[in-house]
Amino acid sequence: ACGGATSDPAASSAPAAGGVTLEEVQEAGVLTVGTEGTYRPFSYHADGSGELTGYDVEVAQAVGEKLGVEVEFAETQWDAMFAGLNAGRFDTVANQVTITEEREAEYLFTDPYTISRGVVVTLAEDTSIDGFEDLEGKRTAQSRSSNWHQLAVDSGAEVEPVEGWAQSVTLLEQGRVDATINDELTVLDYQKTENNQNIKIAAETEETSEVAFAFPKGSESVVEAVNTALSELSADGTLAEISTEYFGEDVSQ
Amino acid sequence: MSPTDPPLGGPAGGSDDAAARADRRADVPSNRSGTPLLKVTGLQKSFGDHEVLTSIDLSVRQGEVLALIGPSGSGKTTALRCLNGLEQPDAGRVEFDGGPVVDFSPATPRRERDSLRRRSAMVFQQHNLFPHMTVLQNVIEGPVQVQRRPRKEAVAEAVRLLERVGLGGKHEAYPHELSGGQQQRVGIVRALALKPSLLLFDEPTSALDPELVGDVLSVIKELAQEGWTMVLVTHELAFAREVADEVVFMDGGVVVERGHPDRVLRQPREERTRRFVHRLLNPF
Amino acid sequence: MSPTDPPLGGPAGGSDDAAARADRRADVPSNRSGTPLLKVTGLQKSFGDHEVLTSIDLSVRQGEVLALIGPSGSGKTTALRCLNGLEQPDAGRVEFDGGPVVDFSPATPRRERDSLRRRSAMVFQQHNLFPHMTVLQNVIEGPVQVQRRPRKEAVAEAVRLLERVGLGGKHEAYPHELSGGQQQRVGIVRALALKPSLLLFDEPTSALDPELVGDVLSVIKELAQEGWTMVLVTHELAFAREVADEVVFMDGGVVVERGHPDRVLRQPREERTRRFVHRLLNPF
Amino acid sequence: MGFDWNLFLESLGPIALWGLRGTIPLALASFALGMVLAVLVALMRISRNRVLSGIARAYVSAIRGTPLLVQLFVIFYGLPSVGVTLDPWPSAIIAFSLNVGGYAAEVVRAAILSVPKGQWEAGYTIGMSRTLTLRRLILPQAARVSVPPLSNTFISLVKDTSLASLILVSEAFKEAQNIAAFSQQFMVVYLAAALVYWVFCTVLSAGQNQLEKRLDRYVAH
Amino acid sequence: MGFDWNLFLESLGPIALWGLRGTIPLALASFALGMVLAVLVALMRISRNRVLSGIARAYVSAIRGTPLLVQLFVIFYGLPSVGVTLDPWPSAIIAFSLNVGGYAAEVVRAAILSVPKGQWEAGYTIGMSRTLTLRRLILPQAARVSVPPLSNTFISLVKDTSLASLILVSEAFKEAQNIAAFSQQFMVVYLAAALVYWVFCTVLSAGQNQLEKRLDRYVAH
Ligand SMILES: Nc1ncnc2c1ncn2[C@@H]1O[C@H](COP(=O)(O)OP(=O)(O)OP(=O)(O)O)[C@@H](O)[C@H]1O
Ligand SMILES: Nc1ncnc2c1ncn2[C@@H]1O[C@H](COP(=O)(O)OP(=O)(O)OP(=O)(O)O)[C@@H](O)[C@H]1O
Ligand SMILES: [Mg+2]
Ligand SMILES: [Mg+2]
Repeated sequence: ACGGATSDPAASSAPAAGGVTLEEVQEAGVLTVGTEGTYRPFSYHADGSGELTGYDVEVAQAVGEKLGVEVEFAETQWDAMFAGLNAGRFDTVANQVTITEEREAEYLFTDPYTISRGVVVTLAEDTSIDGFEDLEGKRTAQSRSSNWHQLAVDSGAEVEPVEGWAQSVTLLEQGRVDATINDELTVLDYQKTENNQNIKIAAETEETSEVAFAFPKGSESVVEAVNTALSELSADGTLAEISTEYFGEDVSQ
Repeated sequence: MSPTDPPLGGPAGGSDDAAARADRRADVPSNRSGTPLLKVTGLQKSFGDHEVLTSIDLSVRQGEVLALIGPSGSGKTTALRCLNGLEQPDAGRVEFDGGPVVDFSPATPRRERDSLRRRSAMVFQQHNLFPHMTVLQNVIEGPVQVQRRPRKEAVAEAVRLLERVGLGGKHEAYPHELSGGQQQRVGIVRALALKPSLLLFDEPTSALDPELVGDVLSVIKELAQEGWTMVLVTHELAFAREVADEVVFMDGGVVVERGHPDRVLRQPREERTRRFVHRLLNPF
Repeated sequence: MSPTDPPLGGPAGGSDDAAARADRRADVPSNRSGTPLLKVTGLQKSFGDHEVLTSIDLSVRQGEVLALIGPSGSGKTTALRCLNGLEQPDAGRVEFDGGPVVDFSPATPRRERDSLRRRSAMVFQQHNLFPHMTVLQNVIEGPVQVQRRPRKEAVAEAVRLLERVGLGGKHEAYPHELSGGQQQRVGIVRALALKPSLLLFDEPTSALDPELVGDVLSVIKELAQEGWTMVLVTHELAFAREVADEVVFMDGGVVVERGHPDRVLRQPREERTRRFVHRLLNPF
Repeated sequence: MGFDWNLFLESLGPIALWGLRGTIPLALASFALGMVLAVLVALMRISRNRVLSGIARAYVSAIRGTPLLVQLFVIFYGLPSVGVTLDPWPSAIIAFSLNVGGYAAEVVRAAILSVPKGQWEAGYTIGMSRTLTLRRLILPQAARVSVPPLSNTFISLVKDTSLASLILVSEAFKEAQNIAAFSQQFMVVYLAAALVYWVFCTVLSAGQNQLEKRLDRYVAH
Repeated sequence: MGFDWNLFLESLGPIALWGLRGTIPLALASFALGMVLAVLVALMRISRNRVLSGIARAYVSAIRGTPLLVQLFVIFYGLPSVGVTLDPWPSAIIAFSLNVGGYAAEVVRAAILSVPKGQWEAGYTIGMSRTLTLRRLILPQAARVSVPPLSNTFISLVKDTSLASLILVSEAFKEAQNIAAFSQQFMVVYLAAALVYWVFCTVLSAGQNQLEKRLDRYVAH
């Protein structure tokens, strides 16, 4: 599931930050995608040790099919995600990357394939928080791999970094933090399987956030092709189908 | 201090029995007799299958010097270590006049064995000075830390003893800054500072440069003249003849021959003794 | 092998000059004369500020034994090490009959100094055997790895030499399994196996148990009788008197006195020599 | 895009600050406690008591055989499930001390065993007990031998403390990650972090040299 | 909620599998190469040539002074910007070898210096060159001394290889993280990972004991 990126001659000869062109991708017949593989339900291994799967993974595969190329995934940690893009280790990232102003300054984003909200999760009995403004001075646990980290900071919360959702919940339940902000989709998926009565969603963001594939600058032609593919997938109902499979509703628009 | 107190401090009883100590103090070199200070009977020791001491009897009277000689591996060091409780004999009896008295068996508790150390002090072949302490610290370590004597008194005593063996200027030196002979003299002073009844020497000069041997032998000779009781393992036959009151020749785990040094070293009765003495005196 | 070939293998010229070697071979012990095999003039060596050798002259003829004596620190070891290229003299000339000849100055290249090793072999006080090799491997290491002699031949030679010093059964033993005396004998055989013109001994018995000294001295005595040329640093004055053709007494970086052993050791002319000899013979 | 020198230089300050506030105190405290533990464990390991030496053995094996990350997690996330909930800093100090204790115990044990047997015997001969001999003679000598290998342990510890951020302790590496997460420039910021760590390690190594020199006063050169 | 024994047991297999496929080969290969490097660096460090010993010094300082994570990052994500793009496995092996090389060089250097000077002199005296003496006499003896400290380096390496997942190499710890992410039970899965690592380390330590015994044949007991 790894290492595909560098077997791509185009990628290995590409200078840093050069991005890839559509011809290069098509010539190689492979689109390499960076992802964590430990971010359920977006990018994870079936049954823990099986095939790589998840919403982002399946969307990327569907896009690849439209482009007529293989999709190879390179699994790494969030810290290495943008470094990997810069170094040409993979062509794009499919890991719930939220479009932000800062990121747009450095990278190209495709059209969004997920639209969701951030939610504040607290203990079920906690009544002190029912809006983002209540996070002022509270302790939150955030994985750096999302813009929820930034949102927590902006809300005046003290942010503790964690590896992922599971730890955030643990910290919350152990009373070591007061809240955690995450994607509502993550929370829904978690509640679907665990049905954890100890926690609740205490607030939602007003505005939605958009998640898209990130490419290095210089990859304009590929981004264009991916956008075309995404609109086709949206039109033929594929995206909705994948979304419903994971979330029971269409989160792609 | 009593007028009979000899220059190097003189031997003191380690026992608590003040009367017995006074007795021994009076027992000056010219008057070597009475009950032995140390009596060893039937000492036996094996390492695994290897029987090193079969049955050894020894006795030393107050103020006497006993020289232990014998071939390499004959068990001289082992015997000495048994007297100091560094080795646990399998059987045998070690008795000091005025105590302790230990009857050894495999069940003898370690405590009892260790009690032997109250009365004797050992000088090693490799001196085993404490490298991280100065000469003075080496000497006062036992008196201060173990015997709980006032530091001031211990220092005064140490200074006096070091002066006597010609190390007056070396208090603050570390052992590695001294020559082999000086190190060995510190080793002797460290033993003397404990004021033991009995001094044990295990080949105190055999690790020294030939020229430095003389220094250390002279110190030991003076100690003998001053009435210290000693057991001395040595290969220096000429020296043994000069200072010892009795020579014991050990081989194969037993005492082969014992007697006056002149007799044992010049007219040995036993063939084994004769061969050994001859080999040492005529090496090639 | 020539009929004059002595039992222990006999000295061989390390030089490539076959004629010169044949000459020296013929030069049996009874015929000690001619040009010196080794001639040292004006040897000088300081360590930092400390001048250890001021100016030393030495010479040894083929088949002769030179004994170097002197107080500790007088520079005997340093002088020997200069002959073997282990130390770089500051000045002076070391010449072997038939080469190499080295005129030392601080600029003398290391290569030239190292060339001295072609002709001599050294036996150390602490033997310095290779602990990770068996006795046999120790002995053949030089002949096989350095001199590139056929392994088979080197082994045969080593076996013969080990047999001669009484170590026939110890080929496969590791050094730590041997007694000190046996280790030192292996050290000697390791040197002999190189077939050097000159053997250098630095107090070869001073680290040994007194009883084991005899073994090693006997071997050296045999080597002397068989015509090996040797320079021997020793504190065993009686031994020096017996085997040496000449005794050199060094002190303070210079040769104080030299001559026939009986003369230097029994009727020394110099006060310093007299004091030294007296102290060694009467240590206490 | 070239190397962002600006970001690199701007990162140095905050990273170093959190090094001084987090990394260094955490490393020093854990090392001090870990050394106490290491000496105890080493003594247990060489003791004649089978139970004690067995416990020490198991401890060392467990510590050296498992990832430090897991050890941190067990103490911080695992212990609350048996009713022991510790704050981040105490958890971190306990975890790192236990870790150092396991590694350093082996070093200390080797150092104790390297003190010649004659020193024990000399101690006994002047009447010392085992404990007194150990305290006055053996440990001081073992200290000298163990400084260089322990400095390795310490330098590793300095870098390992970066894992503390996983149990909510702020230190230099977390600060680096925060800056990197914001700027997306992990490479540049990590290089800045490397420089800060390098300075810390170099300064601490200089301390080691000082210590060695001090202890060397009684050793032949 | 109780401890999920089922998950624990089910995790062992996949984690061990990726241990054998990733962790162990990576550790072994890196250690072997790292040792070659370490010997070279140690020799440079003790050489009389100032330039060589300076380079060796700087190398050791850089490796020990900076986090391994950064070293991995630089090689895998940094080098492409200067036109050198290596595959994950080669990158990992290079990074870990360089790392081991830095730490082990100090061990090897100490071991070489611990061989008595008399051994060098004995080599010279039988006519050996510096190189031959080193090869035939010094290094074999240094080997014995360095086994225990090197085993520490190796055991640390086994656990450090978990960082390789950062540069796309799959190994035991990444597998554990995968399982933990799916099951959301990181504590249970990490404990399983700890057990796997512990078994690996124990087996490898047994190898160390064997090696020590073999090398011990010429050492007094
Ligand atoms: N701790 C030990 N374990 C096993 N064997 C030992 C031990 N100590 C001594 N021995 C053996 O006991 C025998 C006697 O040793 P000891 O040291 O008493 O002899 P020695 O007469 O002092 O000899 P030397 O003159 O060489 O000092 C030797 O064979 C020795 O190997
Ligand atoms: N490498 C060295 N560096 C500094 N000083 C040295 C060195 N080697 C020897 N010396 C000094 O040179 C002097 C002569 O030493 P050397 O070993 O040659 O004497 P020696 O006559 O062999 O003495 P001994 O009988 O004790 O072996 C001594 O003072 C010694 O300390
Ligand atoms: Mg003995
Ligand atoms: Mg000398």
